[in-house]
Amino acid sequence: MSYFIEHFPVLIVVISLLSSITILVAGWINNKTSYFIFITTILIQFVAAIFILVHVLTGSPIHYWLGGWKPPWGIEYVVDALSAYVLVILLFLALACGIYSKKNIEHELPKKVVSFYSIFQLLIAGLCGVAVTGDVFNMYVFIEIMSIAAYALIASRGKIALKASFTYLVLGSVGACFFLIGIGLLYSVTGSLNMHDLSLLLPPLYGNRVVQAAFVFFFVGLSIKMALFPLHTWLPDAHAFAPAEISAMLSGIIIEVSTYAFIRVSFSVFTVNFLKLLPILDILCWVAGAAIIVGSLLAITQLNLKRMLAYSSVANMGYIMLAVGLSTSVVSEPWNGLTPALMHILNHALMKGCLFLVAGVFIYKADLWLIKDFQGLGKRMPYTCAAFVVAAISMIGIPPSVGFVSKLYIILAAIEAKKIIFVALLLLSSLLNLVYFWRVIETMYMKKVEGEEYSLLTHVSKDEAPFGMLAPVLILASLCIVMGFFWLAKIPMPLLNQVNSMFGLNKMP
Amino acid sequence: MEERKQIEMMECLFTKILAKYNYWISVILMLIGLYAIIAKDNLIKKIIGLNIFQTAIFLFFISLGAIKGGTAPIVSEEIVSKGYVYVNPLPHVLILTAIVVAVATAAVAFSLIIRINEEYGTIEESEIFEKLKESEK
Amino acid sequence: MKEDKGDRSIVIETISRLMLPFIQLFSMYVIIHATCGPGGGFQGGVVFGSSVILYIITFSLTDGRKRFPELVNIVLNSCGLYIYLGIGLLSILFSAGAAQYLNYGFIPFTGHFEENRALGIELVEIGIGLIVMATVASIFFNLVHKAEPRNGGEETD
Amino acid sequence: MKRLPILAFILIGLLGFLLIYAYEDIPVFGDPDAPPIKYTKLFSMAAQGLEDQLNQGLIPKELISKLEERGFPRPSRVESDPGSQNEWNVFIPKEESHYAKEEKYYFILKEGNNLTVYRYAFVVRWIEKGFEETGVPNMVTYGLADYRGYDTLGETIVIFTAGISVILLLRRGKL
Repeated sequence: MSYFIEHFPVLIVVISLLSSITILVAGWINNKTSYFIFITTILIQFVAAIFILVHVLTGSPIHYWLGGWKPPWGIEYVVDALSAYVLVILLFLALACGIYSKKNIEHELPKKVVSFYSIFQLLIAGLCGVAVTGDVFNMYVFIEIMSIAAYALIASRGKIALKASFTYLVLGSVGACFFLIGIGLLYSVTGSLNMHDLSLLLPPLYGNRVVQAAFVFFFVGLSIKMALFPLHTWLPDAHAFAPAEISAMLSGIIIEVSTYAFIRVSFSVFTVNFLKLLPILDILCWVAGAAIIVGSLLAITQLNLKRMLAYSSVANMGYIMLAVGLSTSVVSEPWNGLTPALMHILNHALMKGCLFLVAGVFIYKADLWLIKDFQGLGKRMPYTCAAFVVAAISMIGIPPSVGFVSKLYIILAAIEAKKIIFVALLLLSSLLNLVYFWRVIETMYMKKVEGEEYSLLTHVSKDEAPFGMLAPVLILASLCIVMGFFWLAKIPMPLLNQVNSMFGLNKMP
Repeated sequence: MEERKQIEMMECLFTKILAKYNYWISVILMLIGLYAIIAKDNLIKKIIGLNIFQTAIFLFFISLGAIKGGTAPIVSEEIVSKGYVYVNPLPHVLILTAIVVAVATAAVAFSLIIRINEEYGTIEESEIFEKLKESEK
Repeated sequence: MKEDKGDRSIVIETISRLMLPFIQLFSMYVIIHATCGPGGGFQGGVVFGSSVILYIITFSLTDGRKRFPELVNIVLNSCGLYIYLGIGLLSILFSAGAAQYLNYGFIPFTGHFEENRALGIELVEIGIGLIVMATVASIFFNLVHKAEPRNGGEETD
Repeated sequence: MKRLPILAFILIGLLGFLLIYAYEDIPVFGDPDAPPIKYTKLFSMAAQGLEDQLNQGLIPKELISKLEERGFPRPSRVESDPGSQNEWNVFIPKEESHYAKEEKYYFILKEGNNLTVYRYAFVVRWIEKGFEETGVPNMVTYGLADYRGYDTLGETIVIFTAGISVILLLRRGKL
């Protein structure tokens, strides 16, 4: 069995592609089949991803030579602890969104079910491809697959989403082009495209202007994709007006996978030594700090729930990038190196996935977009609102939720790196989080329904979401608490320590 | 002394600037493309700008593979016996992929523009913003 | 894209009728000849797609749909992708997991390893060609479909 | 609307500055020895004594330790270049299933009293051996469909995605 697991990374991507074309063909004959093919494929992929994770944790990283060519001459797949971790997260959230999407898509896009699921599957293929690849140009190709699928899925609702998707398309393409220029510059001085090979060839060239410019291009290109603060302008509209499960995927996975790509490029290709030569990580910290504050402040001003959550995503990308920026100067366990950043990638996927799915339930049941219309929802949809409250608590950072743990670790890391100002920033942003989430919770539970008698309010008829939509929401919400205990018990830490030692972040500086 | 400096400067001009003329042309094209993407109001002109930008990158890549006096990379004994060299085939391979990506992006963008035109009745960005503001009020 | 008979120009129609078979033959040549000369699946596919576009421009969208129906489109598309993905999987299957994905040499087309590779490359190029010709035609059909004035009722296709 | 061109000019200035900054160090256009086409320089070391070992076909220990310190694969054999005296090709084991067991990987050149170690660009194998290994004369085709076949799979998926995206966005009928 372990002999065959070597093939799993590539089979995950290939199964996804096969299924997307099969969905199209089977959907042409009978469009009821498409959903079942879709969900079965994700299930298989998820199981395979768990096998890969176990294999990588117990054995060694998987090196897979596509076409049988040794790496500098051909393309290589490298699945190490980091890739396997990202792979499991993304397939888990995709599974949750897939289960959720059955009712929602039948409601929102009844005529386009087949092509929707086909593109959704391609999106997952692209995300998996980015996670497992060990070749820079192959990463570009898969980033493009994922982005094109995302443009189409965002626009599928029509109206404002069209404009949002167009803005995302233009900015995202420019970002991908920058990534391509970066690849070209690196290729021009090393003559190689393989990540491991590049990391070996680059050290004597760190002073070369081409290499420095290549890093800037990679950084700018990927920060457009991951919506880092000054380049986040595409994000709020795209997140707000996409279908709910796509919003959850966008916020929970797509920008996270772009962050993974950035971590991969900066730590695997350029390595820590290059990052220490120039003040890159300091700049990153400040940009991230600005993202946290601006994102939180703009979230407060929003009236639309999904837009508010979208701006909160901008702030959360700031958290992750702040943790990445602090990573080289922190050595004491358990908040050393990339641990807080990777932790927050998982936590943000869980929390934001849950929140966006809940927002989607409100839209599905009653077409409620604005926060001020949420009066009485606490009694009308008790389980959904409870899930919202749990995830919101987690976002604010109240123990023992996941948000608390990752914020705690980032704060401890900032204290160790002697950057006290970021501690203040994080605490301030927690306060701002409290402000904007409290507004929603207050409206849901405490405001009276206008224009109705008080007596009517006491027994508002229960109007809960269908089970297919409720189940993923509740699972994600409960994981927000359960994972908090897992983190506090340090159960996933060996995995993250493996990542840190792989990037050489465990050693004393 | 003065003459030697002048000769050095001329050499520098030739080796560093003129010898890289392909790269400078690609820079100019990239800047034109980026300007069109940001400053043009018409959505289709933005996409044309994007295409110019992408094409400039393709030019840059192909320039990386060029060899003075190289021939097309198709193996034939005649070429080897005459002492020619092949140009680098790798950028060609990469750029074929990148061209397809550019075409795909353009196709999605044009279909989006068609939908936008149906929805708002215009493809000028400023007018779309005005309509969006009106609908919010 | 002319619907009226009166708008048609005999010169254009005749010339494109004459040219279309040659364009399509040329596209086949480019795809098949990819291994020994300039060309390849993508280029040939685009040439074929442009021949479909030429047909639509000279005649009309409905005529084009009759010649190149949606079903053919999907069949070509899926055939192309199945060929490409399937060849990769076959190399794993025939070697019982010893060879990697897309290692064409292990597919026993012939007894010779390098010839297997050459045949694998050829088949992959054909697969790419099929996908690209179907997709280019499909993109054009869909883009034009909306631009045509709808005179009551949706087109059936 | 008047503010947009100013923003555009600022961004163009930044991009132009960055590109000009980078292109100062880029290899000259059309150079046949540039890293993408021929080889990349790794390091240079003193030549004394090593030259004879290389000529006898032995790999000096200093070279192996220096390569392994940098993380490069261990060489297996050295061969002097047939064309010239002061050039050597160093081979590494390849571990591929069917082809020749070794492949030339490093290139050593004697310049004065120093040995300079280069690494061949991976295109060199494509150009020199591709025809034997794949049986196809067109380099771009075998590069596209064989050595980097997986990129091409990605490419077809991209265009396929675009096709379905257009169907999703514009179609009203079935699907």
